[in-house]
Amino acid sequence: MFGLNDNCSIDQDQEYLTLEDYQGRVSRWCAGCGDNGILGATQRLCRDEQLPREKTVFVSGIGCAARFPHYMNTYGFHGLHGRALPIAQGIKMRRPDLHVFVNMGDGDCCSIGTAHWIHALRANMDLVVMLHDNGIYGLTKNQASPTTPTGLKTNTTPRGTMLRALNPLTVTLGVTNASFVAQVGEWIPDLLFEVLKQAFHHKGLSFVRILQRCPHFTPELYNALLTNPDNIVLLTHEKGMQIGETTAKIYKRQEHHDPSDLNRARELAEMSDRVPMGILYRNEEIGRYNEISRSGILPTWERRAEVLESAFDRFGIQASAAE
Amino acid sequence: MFGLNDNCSIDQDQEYLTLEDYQGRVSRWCAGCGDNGILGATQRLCRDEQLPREKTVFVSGIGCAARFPHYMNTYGFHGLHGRALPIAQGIKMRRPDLHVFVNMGDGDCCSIGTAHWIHALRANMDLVVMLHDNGIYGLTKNQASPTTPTGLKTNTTPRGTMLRALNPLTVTLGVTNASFVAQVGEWIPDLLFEVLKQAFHHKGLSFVRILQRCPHFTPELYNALLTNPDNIVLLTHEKGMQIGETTAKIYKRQEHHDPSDLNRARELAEMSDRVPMGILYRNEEIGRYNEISRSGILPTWERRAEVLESAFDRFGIQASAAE
Amino acid sequence: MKEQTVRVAANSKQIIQAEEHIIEIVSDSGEGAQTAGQMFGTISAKAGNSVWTVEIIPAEIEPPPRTAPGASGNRIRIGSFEITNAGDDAKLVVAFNEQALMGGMSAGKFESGCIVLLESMWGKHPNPAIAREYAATMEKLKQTDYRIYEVPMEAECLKVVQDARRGKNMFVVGMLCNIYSRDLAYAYKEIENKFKAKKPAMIKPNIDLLDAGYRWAEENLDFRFEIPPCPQQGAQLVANGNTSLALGVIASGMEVCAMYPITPATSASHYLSQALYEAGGVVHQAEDEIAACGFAIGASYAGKTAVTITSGPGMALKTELMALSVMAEIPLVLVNVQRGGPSTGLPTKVEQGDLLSAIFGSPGDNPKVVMAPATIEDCFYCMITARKIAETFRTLVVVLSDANLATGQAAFPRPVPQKEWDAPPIDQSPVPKGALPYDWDPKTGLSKRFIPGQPGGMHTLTGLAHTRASGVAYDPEANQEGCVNRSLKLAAFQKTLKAPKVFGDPAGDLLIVGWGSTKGAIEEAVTRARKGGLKVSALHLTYLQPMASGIKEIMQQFKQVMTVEINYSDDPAHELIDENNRRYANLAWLLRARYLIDIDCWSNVYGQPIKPGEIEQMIRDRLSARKTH
Amino acid sequence: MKEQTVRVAANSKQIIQAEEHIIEIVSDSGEGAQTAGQMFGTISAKAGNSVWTVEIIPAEIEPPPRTAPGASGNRIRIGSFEITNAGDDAKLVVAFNEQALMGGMSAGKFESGCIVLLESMWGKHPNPAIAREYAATMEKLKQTDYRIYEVPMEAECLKVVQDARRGKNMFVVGMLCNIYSRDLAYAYKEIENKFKAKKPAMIKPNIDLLDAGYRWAEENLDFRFEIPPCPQQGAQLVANGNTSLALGVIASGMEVCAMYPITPATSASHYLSQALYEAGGVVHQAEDEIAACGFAIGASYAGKTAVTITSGPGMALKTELMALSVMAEIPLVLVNVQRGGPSTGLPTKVEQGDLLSAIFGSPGDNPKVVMAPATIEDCFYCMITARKIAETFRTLVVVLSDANLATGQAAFPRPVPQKEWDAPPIDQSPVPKGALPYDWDPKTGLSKRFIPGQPGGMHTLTGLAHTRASGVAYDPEANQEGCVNRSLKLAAFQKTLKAPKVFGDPAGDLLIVGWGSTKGAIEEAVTRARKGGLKVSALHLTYLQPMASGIKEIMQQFKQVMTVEINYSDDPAHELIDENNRRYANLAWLLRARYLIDIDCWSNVYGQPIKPGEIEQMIRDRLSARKTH
Ligand SMILES: Cc1ncc(C[n+]2csc(CCOP(=O)(O)OP(=O)(O)O)c2C)c(N)n1
Ligand SMILES: Cc1ncc(C[n+]2csc(CCOP(=O)(O)OP(=O)(O)O)c2C)c(N)n1
Ligand code: SF4
Ligand code: SF4
Ligand SMILES: [Mg+2]
Ligand SMILES: [Mg+2]
Repeated sequence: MFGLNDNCSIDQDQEYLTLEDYQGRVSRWCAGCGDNGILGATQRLCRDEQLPREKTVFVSGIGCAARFPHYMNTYGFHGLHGRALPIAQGIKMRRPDLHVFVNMGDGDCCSIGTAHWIHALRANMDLVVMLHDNGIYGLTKNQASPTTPTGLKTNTTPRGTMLRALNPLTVTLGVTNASFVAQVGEWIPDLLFEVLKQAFHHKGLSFVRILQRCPHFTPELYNALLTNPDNIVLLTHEKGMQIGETTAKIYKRQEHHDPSDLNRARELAEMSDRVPMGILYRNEEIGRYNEISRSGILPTWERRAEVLESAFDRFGIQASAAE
Repeated sequence: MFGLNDNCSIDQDQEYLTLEDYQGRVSRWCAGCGDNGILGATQRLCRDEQLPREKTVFVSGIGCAARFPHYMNTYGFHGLHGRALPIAQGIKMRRPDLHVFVNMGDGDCCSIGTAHWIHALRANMDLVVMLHDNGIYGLTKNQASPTTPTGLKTNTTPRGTMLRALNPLTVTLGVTNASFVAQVGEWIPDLLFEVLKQAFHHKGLSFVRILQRCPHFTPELYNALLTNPDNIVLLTHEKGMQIGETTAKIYKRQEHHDPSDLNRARELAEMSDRVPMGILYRNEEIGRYNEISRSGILPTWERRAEVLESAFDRFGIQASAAE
Repeated sequence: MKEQTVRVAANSKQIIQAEEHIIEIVSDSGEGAQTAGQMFGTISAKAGNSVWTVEIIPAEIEPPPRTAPGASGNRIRIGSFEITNAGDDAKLVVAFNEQALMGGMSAGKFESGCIVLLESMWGKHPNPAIAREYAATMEKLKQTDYRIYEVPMEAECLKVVQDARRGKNMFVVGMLCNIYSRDLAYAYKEIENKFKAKKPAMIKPNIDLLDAGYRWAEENLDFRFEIPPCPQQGAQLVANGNTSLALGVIASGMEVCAMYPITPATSASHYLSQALYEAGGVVHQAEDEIAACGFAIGASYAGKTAVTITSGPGMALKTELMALSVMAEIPLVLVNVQRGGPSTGLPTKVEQGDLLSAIFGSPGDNPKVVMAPATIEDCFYCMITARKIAETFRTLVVVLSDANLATGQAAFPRPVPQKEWDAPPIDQSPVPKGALPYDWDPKTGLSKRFIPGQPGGMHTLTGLAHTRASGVAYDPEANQEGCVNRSLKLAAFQKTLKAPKVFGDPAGDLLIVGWGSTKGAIEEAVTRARKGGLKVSALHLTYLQPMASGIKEIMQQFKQVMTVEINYSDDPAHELIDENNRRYANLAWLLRARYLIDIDCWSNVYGQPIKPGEIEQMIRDRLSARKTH
Repeated sequence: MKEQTVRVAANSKQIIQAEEHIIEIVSDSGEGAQTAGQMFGTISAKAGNSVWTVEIIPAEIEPPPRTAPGASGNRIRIGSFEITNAGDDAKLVVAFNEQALMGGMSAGKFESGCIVLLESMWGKHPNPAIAREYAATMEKLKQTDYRIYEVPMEAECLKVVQDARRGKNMFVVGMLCNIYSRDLAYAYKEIENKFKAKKPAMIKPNIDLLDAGYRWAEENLDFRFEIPPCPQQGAQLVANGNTSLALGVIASGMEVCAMYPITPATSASHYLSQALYEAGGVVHQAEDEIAACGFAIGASYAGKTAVTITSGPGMALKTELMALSVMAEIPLVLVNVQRGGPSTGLPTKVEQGDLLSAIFGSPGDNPKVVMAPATIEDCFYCMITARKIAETFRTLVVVLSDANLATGQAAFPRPVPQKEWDAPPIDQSPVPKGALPYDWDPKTGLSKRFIPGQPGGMHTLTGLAHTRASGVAYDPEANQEGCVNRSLKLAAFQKTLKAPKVFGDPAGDLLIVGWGSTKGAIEEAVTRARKGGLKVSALHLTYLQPMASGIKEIMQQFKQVMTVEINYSDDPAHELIDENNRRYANLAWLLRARYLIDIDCWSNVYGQPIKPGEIEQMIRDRLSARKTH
């Protein structure tokens, strides 16, 4: 398609790609950083789906999380702080053959990138978007992010943050055309993998908020969830996630939630005492901008020349005697 | 406060300000433009509240709507496209004595200004924010805005817009700390006035989406509401708006909606068949950033000198023999 | 360029011949003066004149009627020689009301002795305030040497149609056809074309109005002009600069245009929204300029070199992403249709004030190509060149058009589409083992990029300083190496440029250097001054960064060198201004720094195209001043 | 600056005197080399040395251990004369592992004959790979002329404490105290101060470690240095440039700082987050840099002149709002703590690459003041000046600091707070009838602004071209008038500037012009070269736009003029580079354009402070090259 040369696809099909094949540079995250778990789950997904590495692009902004693409052995675009989504959209727009993933930190996505976040949700292009939410600015060393919990002392809030943390789920669910909204903690590998898998198979933009531990700056952020699984509500449904037995044993609080129920999804997202994990909302019926905006016309030179000539005809004059 | 000179307040108190006193330059909007109605209602509010003109600031971005401040005889800040809210916040931050209003178009607020919109809601400073929603880019002549209804042909969408319009109400209601969310059509003057009045008296950021007619580019946008009042649901409540008799007669569909009910507010905002008007949500309990961030310390020179001297002591060295 | 009466017609009408004329039609917004102007321009072009039209656009959508800043309309320059710019003052004005007329008059846009055709109905307007305004204006007009003709346009139209407000403009076209001795058949054809498809019923009444205007002029005016046709030039297009540029985008093979609306750039995207779609591409209106630029960068990275079209404030917002495209060597074409600045400035007005910011705007070292079309025709071809440069040199190309080109409309030779203009298909061939994504050639700084889909080319692009393998650079050498190579590419590109040709003699007393849309006006002024015996020549630069070799040598052949630009520079005559603090015009600054020649500048920011007459006068003053000193 | 052995101690230790020394301490991140460096710097300062310390910061938070790019630490320069910069190569290195050592070594940071104190434990590490790495490094080190001392730091510490990783740094301070003949009492005091308040139990073990280090050095090293104290200078502060700048913000009377985190600017805001709050002000962390700038503009407009602090990529985002502040004449102070560019570039590294973008960054004509502190002390005072200029001239003032100043730490005279530094209270007096918000004085361009709250001053500020009444401008004259007046203000300000003083003789063979943080290094190099008989002087500019009068006259006294800058310029020796395409360093470009003098430049973008020795060498090469030609 689009004049792409598909010659090499046969070659690629023959070899089975292992986990190592998806590993890029050695990660330089802190020991114990939750980003490592997200990386692992993603590599597993790529392996299980046997994604052609040359057809896969990881796009990120700037931050600890945004180093992600360097650690994948695929194409990567480590762009500017806050700008991952417009770039990812630009990549996907004319290249439906590419699998495009987006990795952003909470500052990247929910602070400087807010406008793009909202509008990418609305455009609903086929992207898997991972929000690595560690509730802090990691790379720039400990400033409050929009998701930093109230009262946490950081370098820019030495007396503790004053505002309630922004809830990325309620914001996302408030955006028209949001079509896949999920939440998961990176410390639950099976759940993370399962959510990513469903996100990958969803047609449209899948937004996954991943609660990510930052042992360096916010070591206690998710303690309540880590120490007491009952603070987590697993969302299960025939139309949503099915939970494995072991996971189900640990996370006893579960809700049978139909992911097509937007109102309930919003209520779940709003809960203040417990944290939902799983798929809050899914709707495959919403149009994808990259698809619905296509003309179906092949952009060949012949076509271009035709359009030009007809425009030239329209704008053309030939000085002439009046007929 | 803050070294302000209050000498002249006595003078001001003596004269009663009339509607004309609040009128600035002659408006240059198109005939029939809904912005005129918003201007009128706002001037009425200023008059009724007898706002000191020199203590009142209207801040806007760029667009037809953003010309608003020029037409008020108060202070005004006609800034940059999309940037009204950060500027308004900066003005209010250290000047609690000022009444700060913000006027933005739908492009201004919901497209280029999206990040500021979300974060201003979260900061919840004491501002009255009016979204003049005409579903189009007026000033730049007929391009699609995020709120342009699906299928409308504009200069940048000659085959009609493809995405569902962004719903500013669901977005706003999804933002943590949003404390006052209302909607009204500018063609219902009494309702508009009443909503603005409640917005003005709300402590925190009051977000009012005003459906605004643009006879020049989107003459039919609100036809369904104009021709059939039954497409509108008036929200009434002891804790919300009380509706006048005449209005109540025209707008027969009403819902007794408690504005503290966030879940219901979101459901109302999501309605696809009818349009709610009135106060969807109100919560006076949410902290206001400009207030909760104050130290209570007076920024006098003496205080500054003290802070400096103590820092100098801390960083000071005096080359000396070791004691 | 003198006018002369060549004969007197039967009805004692003077028949005057002239080489050129400038006509201005002004009305309230919505009264159709723009359509009238465009139509009369086209009729004139078809009749064989060279034509340049400029829109007169108010700042608001429907500004208050009968006000000077609310005037809407068109200025049409027609001539028997090749017209390259909007020219000097108007010789004939048609005004739908006296306030619109006053706007142009106080802006000094009408020439002495100008013919004014003014709607007369306001004098008897039922609203006494209006009648008074009209009377007052007539008083003022009496103090001028304009030749005033009060025309009962409304009244005459009402004889033919019921609502005159919407038809008056056709009456005006009829008048103009008579005044300029046009064959009405051209006009009938235009009206037919306009209404044939959608409103055929409108053809008749419009033709009636046209005839009425023609008749009225024939019967009531004591003059008529003849502007002989210009030598034939084969097939021509009539388009404004933005349409031309949009067509160039399609011709260049670019498939993605990402934009956010902003005056005066937007109309290019309007045109593309349909045309690019039909060519299989897409126009993406992003949520803001930052997103538009990011989107374009994404598309370019994925192999579809994209264009992002904006104006000054939009370019300001793209500053950071522009640097990313430079740093990561992602081809990108950025069009800035300049308007008046700084800040929101003068959105609908002409300025060339963004040159230095295009070159130096982004923090850190940002070598990139900056070029400027000088004509409406250039607007077309520069897109093809820009895409090629962007891809060949893996670079950002900034194209600086302006409101003068964007809203000016003129004829140029119809291009013949060439397959070689087209973009090559996306390279999806496997990358040889061991090849690196930034394998800079030490001689040219060039390297071959890898595009997603190319097996074996996997790497992560980054805006951080990076190694040849696109890894994050940790050692000091890597950053220096990257900077050197990105800059070398510009030098390599510079070596491909040829010195521009001097217009006029290669040596003389004064060389005027210009860039962008002022070319036509400068060259016309130089031609006139040379005819007057002055030793002045002109040099016009298309490439502003880098600049071709040989420019210094050209400049050295002249006693004085100066730039003429539409941007701000301090007036050296002001008591506070001296050589230690004078702020120079954009290009003057660049030339001074590079060539160390004392290059002066003459520039202003009135938001108007510079008139050839003003430049000519400035040349005369300067060369005579020099003599007396 | 020769070292010399002044005596031999009882234990046959050489006691060597030197005028200055540079010490580098490197470890894995988290091992405390930074604290050790800071502490030893302070001890040295208190003992009377002049001191300059620089942080060595890895790009990641906890980069992989035992890697060159992961090294974290400190470089401390101590001397008997006034130290103004980080100096040349290190003479003594303490390395916690051999990989961290190798990083500095391959970057050429250590002087020939350098003393290396290297943790020896890795040689016997249970992981054979590590032991091998250590051995390999030892092999390489043998090929150098470094004097290697393997120090069993871990082992020695374990004799005193249980977990050596967190205490080794105190052992190192102890060693250094011995090596540099420091009285341990200073060190005890520092430890006490550090732990007294929060962890008093930690005092004892840390002092034990300190003693152990001291003892070990005394017993095992065959040398000791003495760096005689520097002449007393009264009360001093030790701070880095960002802290100094933050203190300057408070001293200036500014109450609002709006920012978005970005390296290397953020630490200034960190400091202010508490200190400004205590002074009754506020630091606002906005959602992005655009919002931060808008917030600051809002506060300034409302009478509280604000500062917004950022670095290159952040300034890029503020481009559009900067122009608004210029256009609407809202006072604003913007600090750009420059880092390596372009794009995300080298976030933690030194560069002075944003000068041209600060001046020319925004589209349209943007006259504004651009200044650069040259020393850590300047960082303090420039904030006071910047606020005053901003208010007096209703202008944007851009202050260009850089990573070199920001993370460098040195002593400077303790300022004495002056009430005249303070901001005046907000004017809330009634505005006289008929007064206009832009009542430009035709001589100076100055006008008095009206602040909300002032009765009678109601008007709407706009970024559109505007009239004196702040109405939207519709006529061509108004735009020109506004531009003229905004530019005149700059000329008026320029008249208040004094020409900078030449460092060295007022005439000679070579003048080196610099700006910003390179001052210390340039002047040190010039001093050395002059001692060597060369006729070289230096000129340092604080105001980059506008520039003081008199600079041309200064430059004309020298045979050659060149700039030394830490930003990119093309190497004229490259085969592709010639005078037609060479891209000059930032300041060189400005000077050439203004003064038309053939000003050369010597610059690079290694991300490092330029060393005085390098500059000295360059001076020698250049002046000898000149002779032979
Ligand atoms: C325009 C711009 N502003 C600011 C920065 C500095 N910066 C880099 S990463 C970052 C935030 C990191 O936080 P987050 O996005 O949450 O990612 P994390 O490091 O926590 O994974 C900031 C402010 C930048 N690189 N560019
Ligand atoms: C940075 C920037 N981008 C674009 C523009 C052009 N522009 C001016 S107003 C506007 C949108 C107007 O639409 P809206 O905000 O809905 O206001 P309306 O005119 O409909 O009231 C745009 C795109 C600008 N002035 N500045
Ligand atoms: S600072 Fe936090 S987020 Fe960043 S790498 Fe370390 S643990 Fe991970
Ligand atoms: S274009 Fe629309 S919004 Fe703008 S002034 Fe006219 S009617 Fe109002
Ligand atoms: Mg984070
Ligand atoms: Mg709108």
